[in-house]
Amino acid sequence: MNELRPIRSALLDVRNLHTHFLTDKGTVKAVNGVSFQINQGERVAIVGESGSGKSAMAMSLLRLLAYPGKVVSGEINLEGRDLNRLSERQLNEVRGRLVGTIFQDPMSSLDPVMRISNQMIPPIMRHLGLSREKARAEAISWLDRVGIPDAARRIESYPFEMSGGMRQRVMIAMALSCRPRLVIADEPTTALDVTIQAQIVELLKELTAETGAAMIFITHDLGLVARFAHKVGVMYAGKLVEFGPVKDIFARPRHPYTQSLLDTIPPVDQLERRRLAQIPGFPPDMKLPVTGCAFKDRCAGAHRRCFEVAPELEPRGHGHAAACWLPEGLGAGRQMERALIPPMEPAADAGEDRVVVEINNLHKHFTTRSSLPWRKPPTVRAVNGISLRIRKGETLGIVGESGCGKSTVARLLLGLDPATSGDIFIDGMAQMVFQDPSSSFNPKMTLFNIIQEPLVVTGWGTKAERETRVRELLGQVGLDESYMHRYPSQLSGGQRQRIAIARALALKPSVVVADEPTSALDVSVRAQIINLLVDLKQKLRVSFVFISHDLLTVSYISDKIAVMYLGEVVEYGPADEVFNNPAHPYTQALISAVPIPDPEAEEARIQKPLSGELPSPLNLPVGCSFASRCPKATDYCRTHKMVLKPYSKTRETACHYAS
Amino acid sequence: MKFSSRSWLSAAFLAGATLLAAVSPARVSAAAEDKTLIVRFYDDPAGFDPSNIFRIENENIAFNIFSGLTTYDSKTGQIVPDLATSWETKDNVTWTFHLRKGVQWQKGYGEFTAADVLYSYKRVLDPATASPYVSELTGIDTMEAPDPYTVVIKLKAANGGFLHTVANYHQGQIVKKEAIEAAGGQVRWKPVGTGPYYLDSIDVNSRIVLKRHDGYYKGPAPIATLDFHIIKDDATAAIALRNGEIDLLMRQSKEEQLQILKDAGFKMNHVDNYASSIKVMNLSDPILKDVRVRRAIAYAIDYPAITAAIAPTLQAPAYSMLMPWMDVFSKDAPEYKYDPEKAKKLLAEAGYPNGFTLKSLNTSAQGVTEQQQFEIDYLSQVGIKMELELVDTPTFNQRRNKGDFMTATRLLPAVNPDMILFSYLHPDNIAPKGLNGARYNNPELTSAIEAARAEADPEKRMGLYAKAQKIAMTDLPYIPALANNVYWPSKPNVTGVNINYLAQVNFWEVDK
Amino acid sequence: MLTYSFKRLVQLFVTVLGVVTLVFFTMRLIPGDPISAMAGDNLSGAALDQMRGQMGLNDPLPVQYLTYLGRLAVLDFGTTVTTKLPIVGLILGALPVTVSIALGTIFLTVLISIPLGTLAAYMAHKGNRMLDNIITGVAMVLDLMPPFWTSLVCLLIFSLTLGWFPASGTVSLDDPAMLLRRIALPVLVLSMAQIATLARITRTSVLEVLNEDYVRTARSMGWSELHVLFRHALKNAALPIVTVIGLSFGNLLNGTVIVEFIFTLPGIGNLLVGGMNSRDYQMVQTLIVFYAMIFVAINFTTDLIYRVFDPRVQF
Amino acid sequence: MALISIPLPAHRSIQFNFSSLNGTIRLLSNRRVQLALMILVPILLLTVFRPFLPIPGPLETNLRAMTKPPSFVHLFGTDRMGRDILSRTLAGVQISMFVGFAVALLSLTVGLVMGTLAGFFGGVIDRVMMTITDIFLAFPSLLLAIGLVSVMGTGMLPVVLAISLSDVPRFIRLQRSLVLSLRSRAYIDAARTVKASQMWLMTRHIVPNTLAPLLVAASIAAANAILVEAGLSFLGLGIMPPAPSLGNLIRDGQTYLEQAWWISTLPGAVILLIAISLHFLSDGIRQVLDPRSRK
Repeated sequence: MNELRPIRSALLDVRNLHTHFLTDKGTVKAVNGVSFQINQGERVAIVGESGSGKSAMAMSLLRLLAYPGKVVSGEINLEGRDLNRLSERQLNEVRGRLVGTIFQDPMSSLDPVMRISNQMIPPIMRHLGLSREKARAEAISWLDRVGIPDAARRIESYPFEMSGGMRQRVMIAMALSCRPRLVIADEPTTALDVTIQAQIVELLKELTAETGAAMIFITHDLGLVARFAHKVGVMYAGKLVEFGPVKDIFARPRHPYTQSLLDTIPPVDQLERRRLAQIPGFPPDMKLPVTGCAFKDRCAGAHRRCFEVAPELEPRGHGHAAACWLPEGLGAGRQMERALIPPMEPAADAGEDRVVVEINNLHKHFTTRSSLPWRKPPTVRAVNGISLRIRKGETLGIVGESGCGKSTVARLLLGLDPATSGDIFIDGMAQMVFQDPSSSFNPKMTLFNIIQEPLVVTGWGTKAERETRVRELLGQVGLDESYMHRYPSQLSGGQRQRIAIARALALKPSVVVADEPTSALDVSVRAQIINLLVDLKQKLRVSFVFISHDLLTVSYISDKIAVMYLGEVVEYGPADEVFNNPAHPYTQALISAVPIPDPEAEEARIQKPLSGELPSPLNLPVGCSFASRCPKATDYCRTHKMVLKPYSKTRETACHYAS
Repeated sequence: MKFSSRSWLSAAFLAGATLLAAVSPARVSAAAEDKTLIVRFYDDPAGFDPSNIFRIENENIAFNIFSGLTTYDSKTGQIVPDLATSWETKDNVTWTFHLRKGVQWQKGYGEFTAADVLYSYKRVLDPATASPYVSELTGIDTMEAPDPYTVVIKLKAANGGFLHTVANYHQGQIVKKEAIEAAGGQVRWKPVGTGPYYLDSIDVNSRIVLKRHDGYYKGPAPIATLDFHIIKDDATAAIALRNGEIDLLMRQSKEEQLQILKDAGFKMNHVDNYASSIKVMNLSDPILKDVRVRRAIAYAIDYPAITAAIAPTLQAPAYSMLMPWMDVFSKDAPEYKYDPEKAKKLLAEAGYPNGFTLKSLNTSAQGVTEQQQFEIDYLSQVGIKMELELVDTPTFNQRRNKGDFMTATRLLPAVNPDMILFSYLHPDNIAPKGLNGARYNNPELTSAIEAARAEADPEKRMGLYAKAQKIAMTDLPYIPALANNVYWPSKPNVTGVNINYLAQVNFWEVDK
Repeated sequence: MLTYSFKRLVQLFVTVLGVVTLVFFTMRLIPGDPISAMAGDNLSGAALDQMRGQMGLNDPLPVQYLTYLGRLAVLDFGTTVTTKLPIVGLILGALPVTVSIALGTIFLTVLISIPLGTLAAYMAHKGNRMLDNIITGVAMVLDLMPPFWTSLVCLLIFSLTLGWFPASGTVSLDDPAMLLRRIALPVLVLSMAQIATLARITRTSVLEVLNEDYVRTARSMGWSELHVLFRHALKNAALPIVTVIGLSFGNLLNGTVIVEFIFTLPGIGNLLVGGMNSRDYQMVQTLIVFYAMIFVAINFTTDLIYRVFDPRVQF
Repeated sequence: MALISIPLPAHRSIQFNFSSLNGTIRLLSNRRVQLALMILVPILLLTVFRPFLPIPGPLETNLRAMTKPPSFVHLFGTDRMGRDILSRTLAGVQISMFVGFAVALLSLTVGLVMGTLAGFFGGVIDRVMMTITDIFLAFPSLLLAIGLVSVMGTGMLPVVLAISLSDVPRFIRLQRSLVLSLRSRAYIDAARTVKASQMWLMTRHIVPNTLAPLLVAASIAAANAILVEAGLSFLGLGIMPPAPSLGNLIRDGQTYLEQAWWISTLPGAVILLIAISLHFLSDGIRQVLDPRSRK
């Protein structure tokens, strides 16, 4: 096989694509010479961390870049036509017609003030030359195919009247409605819950297979890649560093970057927990010229040649290519770094094992104020009777779809909102680590002031003592003391999250509540933070409440897991058991929806994504709240409420049919 | 039988009008043309009820609607007969007026008689009318009408200026009882008089339309319709005149606009020295009570230079409270010509060698005028620091009437010199009750003006008035600053715009 | 919608009451009263006091206040102090003038500034700041010229030199042609002051929308830039634009004192200044009630228009 | 004022460190800020050093040089009283700038305090405060100006108060909305988990983060105030001459527009320059603060 020879039937042939962003501060070479081919009907995933240029590359294909982005050079041959040479007018005949695009955020990608019909029908009329009635029928049939119930009526809805998942379905219907030959999907599921993500991925897979459209799928989620793609391209610093068939890439990655990325993912098998791999350093500044390999500074295997000449994408057999001077990348060496996490030492004395947090029958109802005195205000039951216990040093993971009430539990635990009813006992104090590192700090404060704020407010120690404590904390989270007088805006996301942890630890709390602490971080940085949390847990015997929708991470870091659905805990037990042997149908559905970064395993799994979406918490069903989506539900479930009951010695579940 | 008498009256009125028209053929042709004169009116009208009319522009409308027993000659300012053809008095106490016969009321209210005169004066005197001019008539002891064409008025005390009181101005304007009663609460908007024009329609926001009273006793006016357009801004008014949108510009008070209009060849109808502007010195002020200080101020400011610099057209220097055209004006009073050295000397004598701070109360309506800026400049040269207190007009009026100021300005608009001297210098009128804001009280002067009022002999009267003016200008409770001129520019073809000394125009004389 | 109307009604009531109370006592606190306002140079203190007593201005303040509120409750707005004309009649007479000017100004402003602002935003989005700067700069210069100065310049140019528009003349709805000619210059002057503001807001919000994801979506479906600009960007950018239009419309309805003065237009601002200068308590108070109602009504209308432009806005 | 009403800018969440040198440099390297300073600094310098310039004092009349067009002796010409317009303009700049900044400072301070309280505490305080601002917004500012002048007389203070009073409600609303958007920020929650006092939250976390957009609004308010003062002068409610505010100069000169254009036009041009540069300044601050508009 002559892998790199252009195949005559290639649908898209991109050659040496360069895209620059001309900013005041210099030219950012976002895409720096990318070449690849896609065949008819092929699904190609492009993976990379933020800033790797993967989105800029995808947007360059149709020249959809906003100012100051500009495609500088390269060929984009679509069925033999170079899109880069087309005029704007000619390109408009390609956009939507030959190439459909699906964007990341369904909430913002549809015009909020226009009905779906007005957004969908005119392009169909224009591109396919149909009459309004026919175009409408076509649009409705597409909405139907993407699983919009009652499409004929829903086509007249506004986007805000639909959920995120529904909007993404509309987006897909729109992108496919003119029967494009190629679909570009830019992180189409990132903003969605894991169950919806599974549904969307299945849908895309089915529909592209059905229409024979090829697909470029931009993502940072290696699990999705494994589930979805035929081929994978890995981007780093504006270049493709590895390209090849999905199984080959996952089984035998050749580039050190790909190898490291795969190692940063928490393993699925929980038999022994190893530290996650970390990629040291940061990606290069794309404004500066790079000599040699862009990854050299972060690569354990880098040698002299890497510093002098940049490696080009070279074939590695079986349609696989990698841009590295080393034929096997890090090779066998990559496994050596990862240390086993020692199991937590048993408590020295009985007191060390005590329960530090106890939650009994907790309720939180939100009542929207009605200004009409005679009208009864509607009530949202965000937390609807939860009881949990956390022991010292234990990590409790709370998982569930957005809207299940997990963040409300966190706020109640921290005392930020008063509970409607029920009790929370905390032995000591609760502190928090927030989700979004960019908005969780006061931008006007130095890091020193941010970390010492809890100390100042509670009147802890003298000024000198506080400074010592801050230094100590910085050391604990692995940051240099020189950071003390910087501002949050001068830090990277990972560094900020370290500061957040340092601050949370300042008052030696008994429990730290971390609400999605890693979801805004890139894969490699996420691994660093997870490792740090694991270390701290070991060292300081702090309890953690780890709230996330990322089941893999939660099960990796937690001792126990509570699965929440509509304000209730439906399953509760040790992390390994819950993850590997879920008892509640909802837990089962959740776990089956999690993509596993292993194409072989993914192929073996039977996909039966959970249907439907989270019902509105405004009018909860009488019986089991999950009954509306449960494959096992009976009439009994719909009329009888199930409470959390022991399932095994260590587990509890709330299902009539669990045992 | 009111109905029949009314119809008879109107028939007579029509007949009279036709007769008059027949007498004067020139006027007939003018009437046939139905000429319209568009006149600028410079503020919102406030009504034309003589008992409570105020502000010159409203008074000018009333002047053309109503008549008095006497009126002022447009050119000389002398009192001339109006509804009274003649009068006699021996002692300035009992006045007998012989009324004109056949004078017709507007809008068919019949013939004017002595009863109308008595009604009009009584109406002003009636407390229910709440007329601010009531004090003008309180000097009347009795009034009677021995026949429909004679009125006899007896005063409580002699008053040589009584002919001013009954002139076509404020309380002197004669109204018709039936018309007043018919108007109810809207008298000010439904004036009915015996003058050359009647009020046809009014839009308080934008225009006033007067129509010719064809039954006017002197014959119909040449212009059929007077259309007053409200244009508040002086510059806009000048543009309107230059555009030909208006024929006559009532009162242009911006010097620079007058220059432009003059250069453009418009007719500059004007009256000079219509009123003097004075600085009221509050004599209860510890500094100003010293006459040397007051004289120093008078010597310090070079008003002739100021007027020449800023408004040679609109202003002239003044040396007395009275205007030279008034019959009782005396040249014998002391004048204060610009002399800063003398001013400094007087100040030093008074114990203020380094000057003092003079607070001047002014209205903010025009901001700080150039005149005031010059005054500040001149006074500072002799060491007096003049500070302006600028307040809006109602506040200014209130404080000025209360006498709550150190110095303030006043315009003395009156054709009755006796009235000026009494109001401003007589102790009975000391503020806040009256206009004597200086709180001036000099028995010598008081007795002089009281005697002058009672004196029937013109020569002796003149002597007493001269004495009063001399004392006033010596004591200087009021420093005369400027005399004001009034300009009504018009298109060249507009004739007969004679502005009287009340700054009013008798439109009966106007033609185009 | 019901909830919303109820809220607005309460707001109207509270605002009107507050404003009325405020103005009632303010007017009486400041020196000068209707009588002293009437006094010219030749009325004595005694004469004035007589008039004052006649008008009942010597009653205790609370009594006057309660009397006033009582009359207000039955919508009796009374007559002016000096001219004894029904105030409602005067306001209704001035309203057509003011409304014509306000509508004309808004029309001209929208006509000029929305395309201008959109163009500027589009240019800025494309990275062409030159035209953007020129447009913004010119609009700003127009905006910052004092209206009393521009009014006179406009009069000199358009009325005197070119003779296009009269400087005076009766304004009435019965003569629409004259009305248009009379309000043309005021509208021009007032628009100058509004154009910049509106163009800037349009520019900012359109620019913001152009960076939105759904604009990219529309372009990805093959729509031209122009189509995107007018079909998507403008409609989405409408909310801040509508707010500004609402605000300036409110201000214009409140009367534009200087322009009314210079162009001799008998509008609402004219009444306010007149009322204030003659200390016509009743007139000023009634105007304030009127203002408060306009204020609330404009808010209400703006909200309704929001609903039209953005279906997400719910009441 | 109903005369000229510039709505305060729509704001976004803006983060910026004025305290840091970095921020100052970024501000100074912004082109609009540079342009603004290039206009403002020379004008201000001339104003400050006017007494040392070889020109007559602003109040010096000269009857031999009345209404002279611009010449080498009188760069801006003279007025009806023979006063040097350049000198008067520079003195006017001083007064007008003072009015502008006094208004900006006053509105900003009051708006900051009241808006913070309303936004932070919400509930009854908020509703009362919003009702009061509503009342003031519905209250014509001209009336306020007339009232204040009646009570206090004309002068600097009533003018500043009158303009500020009509600006304050807008500032309160702006600050309130800023506070509302900050109130649910994670760092506020973080401080609340350690039981930080309300005072601490407001002074450490909320107010510093609202200053930047408020400053943007304040610089526009300053420019606006200079123009409104001019309008008030026209109605006889402004600063009193002979102290020459720019508004006074224009007003006094506008009646001579046909005979002596320079009397009002040249000071007018200076007002324009100042107001424009203040707008540029605010634009610049906004651009520096808001990364989204910096593209």
